[in-house]
Amino acid sequence: MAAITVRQAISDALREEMERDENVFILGEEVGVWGGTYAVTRGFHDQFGDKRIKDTPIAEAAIIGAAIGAALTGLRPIAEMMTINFAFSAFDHIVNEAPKLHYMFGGQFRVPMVIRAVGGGGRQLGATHSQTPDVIFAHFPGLKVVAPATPADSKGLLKTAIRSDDPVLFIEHSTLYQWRGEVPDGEHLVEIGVSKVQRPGKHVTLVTYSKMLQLSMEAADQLAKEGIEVEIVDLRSLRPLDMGPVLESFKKTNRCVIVEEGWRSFGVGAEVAARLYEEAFDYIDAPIKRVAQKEVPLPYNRELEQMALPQVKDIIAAVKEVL
Amino acid sequence: MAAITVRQAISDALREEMERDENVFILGEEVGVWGGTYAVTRGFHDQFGDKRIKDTPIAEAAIIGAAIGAALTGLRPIAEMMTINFAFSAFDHIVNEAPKLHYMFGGQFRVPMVIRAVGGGGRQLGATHSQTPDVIFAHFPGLKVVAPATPADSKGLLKTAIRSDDPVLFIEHSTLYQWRGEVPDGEHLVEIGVSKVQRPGKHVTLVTYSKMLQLSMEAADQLAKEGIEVEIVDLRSLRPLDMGPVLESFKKTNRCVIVEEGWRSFGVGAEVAARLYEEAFDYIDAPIKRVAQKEVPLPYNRELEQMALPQVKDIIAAVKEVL
Amino acid sequence: MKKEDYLDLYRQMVLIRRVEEQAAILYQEGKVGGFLHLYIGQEAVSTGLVAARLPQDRFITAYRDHGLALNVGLTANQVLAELLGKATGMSKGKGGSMHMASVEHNFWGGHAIVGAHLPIAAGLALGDQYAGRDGVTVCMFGDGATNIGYFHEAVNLSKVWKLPVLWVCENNQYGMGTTIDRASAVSEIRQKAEGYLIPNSRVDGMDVLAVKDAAAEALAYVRAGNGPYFLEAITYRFQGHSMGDPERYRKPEEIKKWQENDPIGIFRKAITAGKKATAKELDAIDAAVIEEVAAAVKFAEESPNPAPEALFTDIYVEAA
Amino acid sequence: MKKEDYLDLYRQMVLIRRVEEQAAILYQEGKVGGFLHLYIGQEAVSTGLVAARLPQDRFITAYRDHGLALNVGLTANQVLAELLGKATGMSKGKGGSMHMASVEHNFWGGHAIVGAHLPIAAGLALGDQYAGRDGVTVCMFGDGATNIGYFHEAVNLSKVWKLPVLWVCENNQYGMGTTIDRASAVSEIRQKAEGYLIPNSRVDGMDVLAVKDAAAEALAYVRAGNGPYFLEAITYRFQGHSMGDPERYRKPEEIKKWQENDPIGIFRKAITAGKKATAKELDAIDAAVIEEVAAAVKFAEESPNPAPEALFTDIYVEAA
Ligand SMILES: Cc1ncc(C[n+]2csc(CCOP(=O)(O)OP(=O)(O)O)c2C)c(N)n1
Ligand SMILES: Cc1ncc(C[n+]2csc(CCOP(=O)(O)OP(=O)(O)O)c2C)c(N)n1
Ligand SMILES: [Mg+2]
Ligand SMILES: [Mg+2]
Repeated sequence: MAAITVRQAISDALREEMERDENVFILGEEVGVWGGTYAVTRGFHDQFGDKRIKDTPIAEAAIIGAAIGAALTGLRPIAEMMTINFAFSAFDHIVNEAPKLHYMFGGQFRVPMVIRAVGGGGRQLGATHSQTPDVIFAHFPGLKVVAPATPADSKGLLKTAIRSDDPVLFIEHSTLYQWRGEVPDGEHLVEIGVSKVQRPGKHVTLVTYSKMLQLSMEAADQLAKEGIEVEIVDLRSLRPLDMGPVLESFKKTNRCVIVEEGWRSFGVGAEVAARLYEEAFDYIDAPIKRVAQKEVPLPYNRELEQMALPQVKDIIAAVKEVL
Repeated sequence: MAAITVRQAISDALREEMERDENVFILGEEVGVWGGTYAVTRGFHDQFGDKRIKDTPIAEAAIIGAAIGAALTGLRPIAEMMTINFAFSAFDHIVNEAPKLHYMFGGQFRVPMVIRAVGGGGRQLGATHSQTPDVIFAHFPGLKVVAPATPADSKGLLKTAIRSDDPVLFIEHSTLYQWRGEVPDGEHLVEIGVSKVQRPGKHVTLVTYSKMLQLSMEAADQLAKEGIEVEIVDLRSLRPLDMGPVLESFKKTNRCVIVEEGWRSFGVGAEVAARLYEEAFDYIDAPIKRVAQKEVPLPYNRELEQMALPQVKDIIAAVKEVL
Repeated sequence: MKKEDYLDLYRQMVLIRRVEEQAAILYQEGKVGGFLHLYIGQEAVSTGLVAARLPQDRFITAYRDHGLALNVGLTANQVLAELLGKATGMSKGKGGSMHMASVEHNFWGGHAIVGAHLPIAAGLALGDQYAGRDGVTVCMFGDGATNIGYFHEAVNLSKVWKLPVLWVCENNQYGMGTTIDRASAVSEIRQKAEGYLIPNSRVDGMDVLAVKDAAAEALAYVRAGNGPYFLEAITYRFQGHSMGDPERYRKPEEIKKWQENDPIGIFRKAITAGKKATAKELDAIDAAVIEEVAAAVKFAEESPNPAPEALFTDIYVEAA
Repeated sequence: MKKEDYLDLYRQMVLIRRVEEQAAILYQEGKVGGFLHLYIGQEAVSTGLVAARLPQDRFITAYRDHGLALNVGLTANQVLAELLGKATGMSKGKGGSMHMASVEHNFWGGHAIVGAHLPIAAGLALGDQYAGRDGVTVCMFGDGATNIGYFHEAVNLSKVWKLPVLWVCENNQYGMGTTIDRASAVSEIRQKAEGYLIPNSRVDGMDVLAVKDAAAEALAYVRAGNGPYFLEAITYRFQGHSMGDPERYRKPEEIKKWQENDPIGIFRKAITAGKKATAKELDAIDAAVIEEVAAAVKFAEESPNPAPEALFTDIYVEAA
């Protein structure tokens, strides 16, 4: 086991799968000569050449559309959306084409493709470039939506996504690339649609995913010093959404906080809370709390932006409220 | 008070506002010579001419983008998306431009525009054309999202939306146009962001909106025969979401069913349920039930499609379960 | 072209016509749901294109897809069964009129979002280029579709990557009720190809042999590795945009004028005038097609609906 | 052009250069966040365009917007304060580098989604057309932006509706690290206008007077009610795409070659050679600008952050 960054883990997954399967290729803006705007595909163009590392025009719908078409012919494209905000410019292809073709044509078509999209706020990029709109993609059946946090999960889930015969939206977080953690040596695959306890505890169940796992871990560390043991369940996938480990934990702790980076209204937390109430009604000791982004377009100014984003202190406060 | 159809109510609202204010104009596909694909703007082209009833190319992003630009100059465009599914082809402009400009430029810009979009399933249009994705639009602060059901609300809310200085997404339902109901004579305005009790009752609170109000009313009629009195709260707006009347009703009935046409996961019902639990935890007598669409791309075959959509019998069953 | 080929093309066009006439009746009887866009009047375009293809050439089109479906080899049974939403339809009743396809026949749909299939077509062509196969992807779309962004992104990409695509615009003069000049900067659609410096031409879309020849030439150009080609076929739909179209936007005289230019009539005349076959032989085909279609209607009507479980199959390849 | 006009244009270009040099320093000091796209090298384009405008002409551009902001009359104070996210910035610190605008100066932003502002520009022009005003909307965008669907939809619409828009492509040869020929079907971008039969021309974007003249001619054409015009300005950015660009995609020699073509140097030479002003007078401007910018940096640094309440203001015009 080596401790590597999320960036390295994603890069390794891509390279390993490309080396393993000739049908895997990457297309997107600046994935080639530039080496990826987040340096994830640095060196790939030299190694794999123009055929398999395809720089594209700035044309998001064409990127996703071309990936869909190539997937129909049996290739396994990995289409990169430089940021998830630009996925709005390919929205029809992402939610209305890729996830529907298999069903709509009675199972004839297969769309084995991955869309990598980088989301998240906190970099002062302003309202159009800072969103965490993961939930809206998770609303569409036919799409799989994965949003891991740790290097191990990033690697294992991306490799599985590439091998999946279904379209998978793989959401990365722009401020998680430097996060370091252990990744098992050798072939490492993680199943899509399986939540995971990332930190055991007994007083409160904290449900989260992506970047907010990092903040939640920090909050849990601080709370531990006060004797509060938080059990953290990382959803890792939003569709399919695996409530198993969440319910199991909740039935033990009877208290829950859900932490997400995106806006609160109609967010991920709403669904998780609703399901908990539906499926574990008799186990609730206190109203479930949601920690989420303030409902404003994210401002440029750093202080305002940080005010809008969930902070460690907000998580700590929420945990204490449910206790 | 005259009983008119939803179609007539919407048409009246448009005509009255266009007659009242020269700056109001309509643009969209087939709104002019054709008279609107749902015949809502029949006769408008003759009355108002090319300048104010603008047929557009099939170019959804240009329709919304041009409306935004025109709104910035002080006009009050009403942009029509022939169906809400096509709004995916203008998604960036709808969620990432219109709702952000006012904030992002420090209040300098104003975007007084309405986007009319027709949603809903049940017409065998297949997976790409049958969606009820209202919830994903409601996720974005800066946008107002309105989805009325009755003729009176359709008229009153559309008129208010046209006069609003903010961008409003006005969602219609393709199978509601023939619904008939009383509309107050004279100027009739309904405030955006105010939920309404559409039917009083005391045993169960039923929260719904748009098309599902119609089915819920029918369910309530049937339940009334068994002595079950359902109180129906119509959200009418999804953003801002007014929980006031919902909470008030719930504190009385202590039981709740939420009915929406769209997919269940990450749907409107999740948010309503989460808020109820947050804000009225002590009033809950039974787990809240959600009635929603089965999580499949809508199939063409009529029987399958109806299986996937919420039915009156599903609503009745859910109400009985919470009792 | 041999005699059989003439007869075959004629038969295909008549088959499309008769199937769609039945479809219209079934729609009026309330048995076909959703939108039904008829191809009547445009039969020469898809028929001519398919006549020029090699088996490795992929086809993809918009929602006005029954003609192409029949040309590539799907049966009247499969088409009509799909229209009735039956389990025996080629999309198992889940797709309907707008979503016909057959992987077996290298026919990739039937797509209902205007223009959205053009980037997908670019991807199909990319698949062949990547694998070193010599197939060409033939992508058909309407004049109205050339105004949406997808058109631009896909066509541009095809040129940059030198993709083996034959872009075919079926210019039937209208996008729903909107004439070209009210929606497009240029009414000669092939002018748009000039913006990408893609070679292009126009062909009479009412003349099946002209289409076939133009397509053969264009396919050869693309197959030779020259990158995309843009073909504009001038045609006309005799029926409304879809069933129920009030057709307030055009005059009956205009329709009548075009109907005198019926692609089937023209071809029939050409065959008999050129002595490729006799009127009697063509009549025999007419009669056979009528029988075939009647049988297909019966087949479709008697076919079972999908089982209720079908609602939940084929959402994912890998069950969650 | 009078002497003051020469001096004014010169001053504007120098001001842009100096403000951006300071911006780069402030970025390196960690005081500017987000993305910072410098306009250095391209100053002649926005300066020449603005020099040709009438007050009723609207401007709109992409995220590389500091130059235009200063040209239309925003102060160095306002620009630098916005970069530091201060309440005194023209967008109150909420917009940042990519979102400068000033309704007062008929400057409609600063837009960060590539190409998304082109349909908005069409709408601005529609607003003037609707009201019967004679203003022209000048919409600037990069070469890379001409590959996205928004470009196509907006340009097509402008022709169909004969909108008063001047489309200006700043062809700086790259979209981030991608050269034109690797992203666009045509490297002469104005060829794309041929697809819409929109009149078009190319101009040397390093020569402010050439830009001004071309813009004046184009604006007159559009103002006369002829519909849109397409102008391509050939230019080059001397810095990376944004701060932190590793610039692996181009060679230092190429940059050097273009730097010899510095728009400010060229104009300075033209002024002195043409005896429009003396070197001394220009030096005085240089010195004054340096002082002005230094003061602006101080102003920006000393300006207050937005109040915390600002987080929740201006989400809606009408409070919910
Ligand atoms: C993105 C999108 N916008 C609007 C529609 C509705 N619509 C369906 S067909 C059509 C007209 C298309 O015209 P054209 O491309 O010329 O094809 P034709 O119907 O003439 O064959 C429209 C507007 C749609 N399906 N998709
Ligand atoms: C829709 C979208 N896709 C991608 C990006 C990321 N991006 C920002 S600028 C840029 C390059 C634009 O190039 P060009 O239009 O030539 O303008 P230049 O930067 O050269 O001025 C890219 C890809 C974006 N902002 N929006
Ligand atoms: Mg057409
Ligand atoms: Mg550029």
